[in-house]
Amino acid sequence: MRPGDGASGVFCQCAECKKILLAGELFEALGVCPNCGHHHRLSAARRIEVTFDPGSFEELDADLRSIDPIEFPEYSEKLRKAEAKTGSRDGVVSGVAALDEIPVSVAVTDFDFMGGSLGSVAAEKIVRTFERGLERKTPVIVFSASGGARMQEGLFSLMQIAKTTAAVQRCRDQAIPYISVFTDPTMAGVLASHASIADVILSEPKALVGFAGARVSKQAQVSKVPDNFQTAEFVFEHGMIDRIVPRKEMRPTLIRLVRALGGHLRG
Amino acid sequence: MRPGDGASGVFCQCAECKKILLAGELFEALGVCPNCGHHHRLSAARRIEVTFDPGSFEELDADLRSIDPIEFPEYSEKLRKAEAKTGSRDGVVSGVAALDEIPVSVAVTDFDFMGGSLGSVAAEKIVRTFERGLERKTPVIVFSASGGARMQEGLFSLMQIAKTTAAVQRCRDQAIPYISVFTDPTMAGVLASHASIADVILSEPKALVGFAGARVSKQAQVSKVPDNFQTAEFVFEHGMIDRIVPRKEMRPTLIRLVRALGGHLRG
Amino acid sequence: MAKTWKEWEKPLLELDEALGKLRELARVATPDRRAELERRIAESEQRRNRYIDVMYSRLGPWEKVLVARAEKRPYSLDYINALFTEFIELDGDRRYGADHAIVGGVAFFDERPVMVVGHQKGRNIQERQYRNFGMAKPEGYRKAMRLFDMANRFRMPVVTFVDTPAADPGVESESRGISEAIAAAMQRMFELKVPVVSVVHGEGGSGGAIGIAVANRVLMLEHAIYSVIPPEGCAAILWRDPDRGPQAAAALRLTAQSALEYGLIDDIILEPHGGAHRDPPGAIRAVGEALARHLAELGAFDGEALQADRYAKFRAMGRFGEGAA
Amino acid sequence: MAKTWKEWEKPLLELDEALGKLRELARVATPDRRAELERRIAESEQRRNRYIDVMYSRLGPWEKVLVARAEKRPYSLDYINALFTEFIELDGDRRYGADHAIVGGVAFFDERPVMVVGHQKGRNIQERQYRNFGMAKPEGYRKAMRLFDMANRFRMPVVTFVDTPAADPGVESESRGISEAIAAAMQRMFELKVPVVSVVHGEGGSGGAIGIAVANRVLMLEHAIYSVIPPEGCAAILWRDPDRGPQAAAALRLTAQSALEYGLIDDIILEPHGGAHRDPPGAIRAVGEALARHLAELGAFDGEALQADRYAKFRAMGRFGEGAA
Ligand SMILES: [Zn+2]
Ligand SMILES: [Zn+2]
Repeated sequence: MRPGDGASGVFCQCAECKKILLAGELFEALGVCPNCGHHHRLSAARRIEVTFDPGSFEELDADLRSIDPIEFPEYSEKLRKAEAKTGSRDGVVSGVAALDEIPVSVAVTDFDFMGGSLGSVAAEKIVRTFERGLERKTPVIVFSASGGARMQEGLFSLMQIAKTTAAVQRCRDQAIPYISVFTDPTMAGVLASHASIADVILSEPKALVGFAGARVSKQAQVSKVPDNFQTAEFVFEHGMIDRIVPRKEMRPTLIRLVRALGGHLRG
Repeated sequence: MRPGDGASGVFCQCAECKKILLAGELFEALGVCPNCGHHHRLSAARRIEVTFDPGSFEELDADLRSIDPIEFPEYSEKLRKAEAKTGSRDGVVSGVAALDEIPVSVAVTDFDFMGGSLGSVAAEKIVRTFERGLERKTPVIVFSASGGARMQEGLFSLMQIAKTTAAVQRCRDQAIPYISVFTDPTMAGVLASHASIADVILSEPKALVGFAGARVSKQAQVSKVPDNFQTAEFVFEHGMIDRIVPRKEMRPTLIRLVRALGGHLRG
Repeated sequence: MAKTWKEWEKPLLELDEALGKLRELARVATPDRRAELERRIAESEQRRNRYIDVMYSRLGPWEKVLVARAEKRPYSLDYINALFTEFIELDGDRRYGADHAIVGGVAFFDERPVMVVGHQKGRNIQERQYRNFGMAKPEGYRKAMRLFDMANRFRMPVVTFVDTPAADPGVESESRGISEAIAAAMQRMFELKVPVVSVVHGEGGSGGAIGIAVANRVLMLEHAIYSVIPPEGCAAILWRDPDRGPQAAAALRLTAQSALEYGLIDDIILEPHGGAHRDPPGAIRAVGEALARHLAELGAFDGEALQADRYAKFRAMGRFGEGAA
Repeated sequence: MAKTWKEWEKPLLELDEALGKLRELARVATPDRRAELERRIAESEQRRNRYIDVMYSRLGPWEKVLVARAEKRPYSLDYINALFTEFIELDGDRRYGADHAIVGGVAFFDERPVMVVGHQKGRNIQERQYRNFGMAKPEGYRKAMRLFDMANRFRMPVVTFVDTPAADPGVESESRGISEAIAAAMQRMFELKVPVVSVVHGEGGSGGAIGIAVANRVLMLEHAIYSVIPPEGCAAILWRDPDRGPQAAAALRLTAQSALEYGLIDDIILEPHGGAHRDPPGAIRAVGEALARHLAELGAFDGEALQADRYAKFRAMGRFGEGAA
């Protein structure tokens, strides 16, 4: 159970500053530590709850489930465990919702499901999210929280980053606004696909954001590694994202953006 | 008289290594010093002669002449002197020519005419060169040799960089291939307009290429200035141009390029 | 000749100071003395206002340079924050870095979504450094291009606020292609099928300015300047003497009035009495009214027509002779 | 298990060495001795060839990894220089730098203009450094995008040669957006309305490979590999033991044969007897024939159909269950 999602006990501890907090208080604060501002990870369900209009979310494609296409060692077991842990069939929850009554098509990754890794199901759900944006002429919002491609699906996984990119290209071609939100972590194959080529990219503060595992990057480099390497702050300084948005400002920011960018869809 | 253009005497001196050379030999070598490889500047006429199919060049718009639109101090006198010096009415010679029998639309700047600066006439000729490419469906080739915008025409000159850029945009939109060649020097307003946004950019070796006067750039900077700052080699290293092409390879390179990029125009 | 705006406004400053002293005296004076002081205050105010009238109705090109650079004038973000609602700054060129000398983002103007882009200067040392004195690097122009693209895709009008001494001329900017960035930004603006209005409200400095000013309507504030080269740079080249900026300013005809006369801009926005720096809200109001009018006029055209209009306008710029001399 | 291609081919090398000695002996032997030696040479040659047959008909996934990385295999420029005429390399991302791990330019294939792009590795220390081991930085992908754009505008088919261990993972690449560059390059390839053929001829290393491999036809050489992660990296994550690369290679099913079986590539190009490194001209010929065939087939479609085909192909990739479990 994550501190931000409503812990089982009365108390919980901040993952960053280690302060003991009232679980209910942290829950009310959307998982943001009142002491140090640390943004604890949220489940997809809680993310949807705190972001979109109350009751507006309708889940779709919930019946998609991962199979084991290349019979990869222990993959089936891992899938069963992740299902048991999260109650979901894969790491992406997708559907339609509303932001201040503006309809949007959304996909949210749950890091708890095998590190939010991108396999066939996650990519299919994300692609269908873009397709729903195209069909319904609504903005698309994707929250990422992923370690990257799901290596247990082998080359299928690599192809998923092309597949989601293809869907983004169609949206761009048809003037469907697409907002990508990085949450902790947004890495590797996910960063090198749909997440990085949105019209507007927002990130939660301090989220881990990068292409290669930090160990790999540092090994590959003789030069000094900056202190904030592979954080939201680092990629902002380097022009890769539009804004760092604290969690409690995320909903109003998204509302403004879909109002502004989606004006042409509403005539 | 420039060394490369056929000097008046039997001997001339390399501007770079100071070696005394036979004028005829240097002329035959296209103005490239046989000793040190220095590329001496060429007049527009000689450039055209050594680049395009013999006898293929037909000059157009030769009757355009600069006026003094804002009555700038000494501008009229400078124009008269430049006309006397070059026998041209302004610094750009333009028209149609052929490369291995492929028709092309061309403009060549003559640095001798007020430093090849871009005023109303030069820009109009360059724009008409692009328009001829559009009308005749032929590739466009522009050789630059310019210190930048012609300040004596005030704000008119600044608008010329937008005007030539507009013409490039139309060519791009209509799939007319455009090759830009930097020769010594290609600077400031000219670099910040049509010269830098070609499909393919070539440069003669060691040409001076830059935005700001080197003095300005160095003053503005605390960090170290690289030895090859504002040269063709510098901008190549920084991804701004496709190739550095020695003068004697320029014609064959251009032939290959117009054959490859213009295939769709010839059906 | 004055070299800075402060130096040039010094007589006014002295009048204001004298006026302040009189007012202070009047506040503490006896009733009979106060009548006399109030008469003198009224006189002084009249004199000050006449002085302003005279100074600002006869601003020469060099004085316009000083005024256009005045740090009390509204800057781009002042216009943006006052005239638009729900501005959300967007950042990043997606290539190299964040640039703070050009700001941009989405906002609403009269309830309609627009894309706003502008140079931004700073008012104190820290701000000036942060904004790099309003001199954008390649990243700034590439960010602007990204926002222009987005506006085009989502059919949002584009409004740009121009106020820069020049594009950044440093080694870093050269190495990342400042020239290409400016040219590419202009080219992108020629692609737009939405209304584009640019407001040159301070310094329209050369390539750095035109890089975000390829608009269907280019408006200039009454005392703004627009020039192919800074007058000091021009003087340095012409006379090897940067101190002859005033002469160069005159020679370059860098005023809004000349630009309009030459057909190189489309409209002049009158400034409040004594200049935009003396009444920022008044200047902002005037700009807002002009924007509303021009955006409304452009709203009557479709995308193709807007693009063609922009092309035709810049295509026609330039003066030359043709045929036998 | 062998850890390098040289180690793995050691038995063959020994056979070749023995053969060399026999041939040397035969050259200087007396006529009667020579007949005997020549019989032994013929035997040895047969044995060597049978050995090659056996080794190369039963290459396991890990052996394929070793062979795909063999530095004697033809590299992209070997294919480009042999199969195309009048290649002119074009360079530069127009943003930051020149990248030598990806090469590209215009050329002619069967007298038709094409745009060619490929990763390039080096064979000696200097070359390897110059080519950054075939690991491209953001500049490489942005150059590729520029060339893709140009090909699209001028209706030139695109051919890419894929051979990279991975995209460059260094701090510099991160700071200039290697992820964005790869994603944007893929996106650009989905925009193309011209035929696109990609040949994975060595290592198809993850994002670094797919960044230039969004093609209508993806072809793989018989012993090339294509993988979402290097097997050593996979082993490090799975078993915290990078030395278990062989097991990971098997688990990942990174061979051309598996990729074709899964429908993730379109064709396999058979390599000469004993692999491409044993007969580069033969490998190049085979690639040339495959390219000619696939380009001819794609030539029958118009631009819209080609774009739609590419989309449909990648859209359909992925295996999952739907409905009740
Ligand atoms: Zn805390
Ligand atoms: Zn010499």
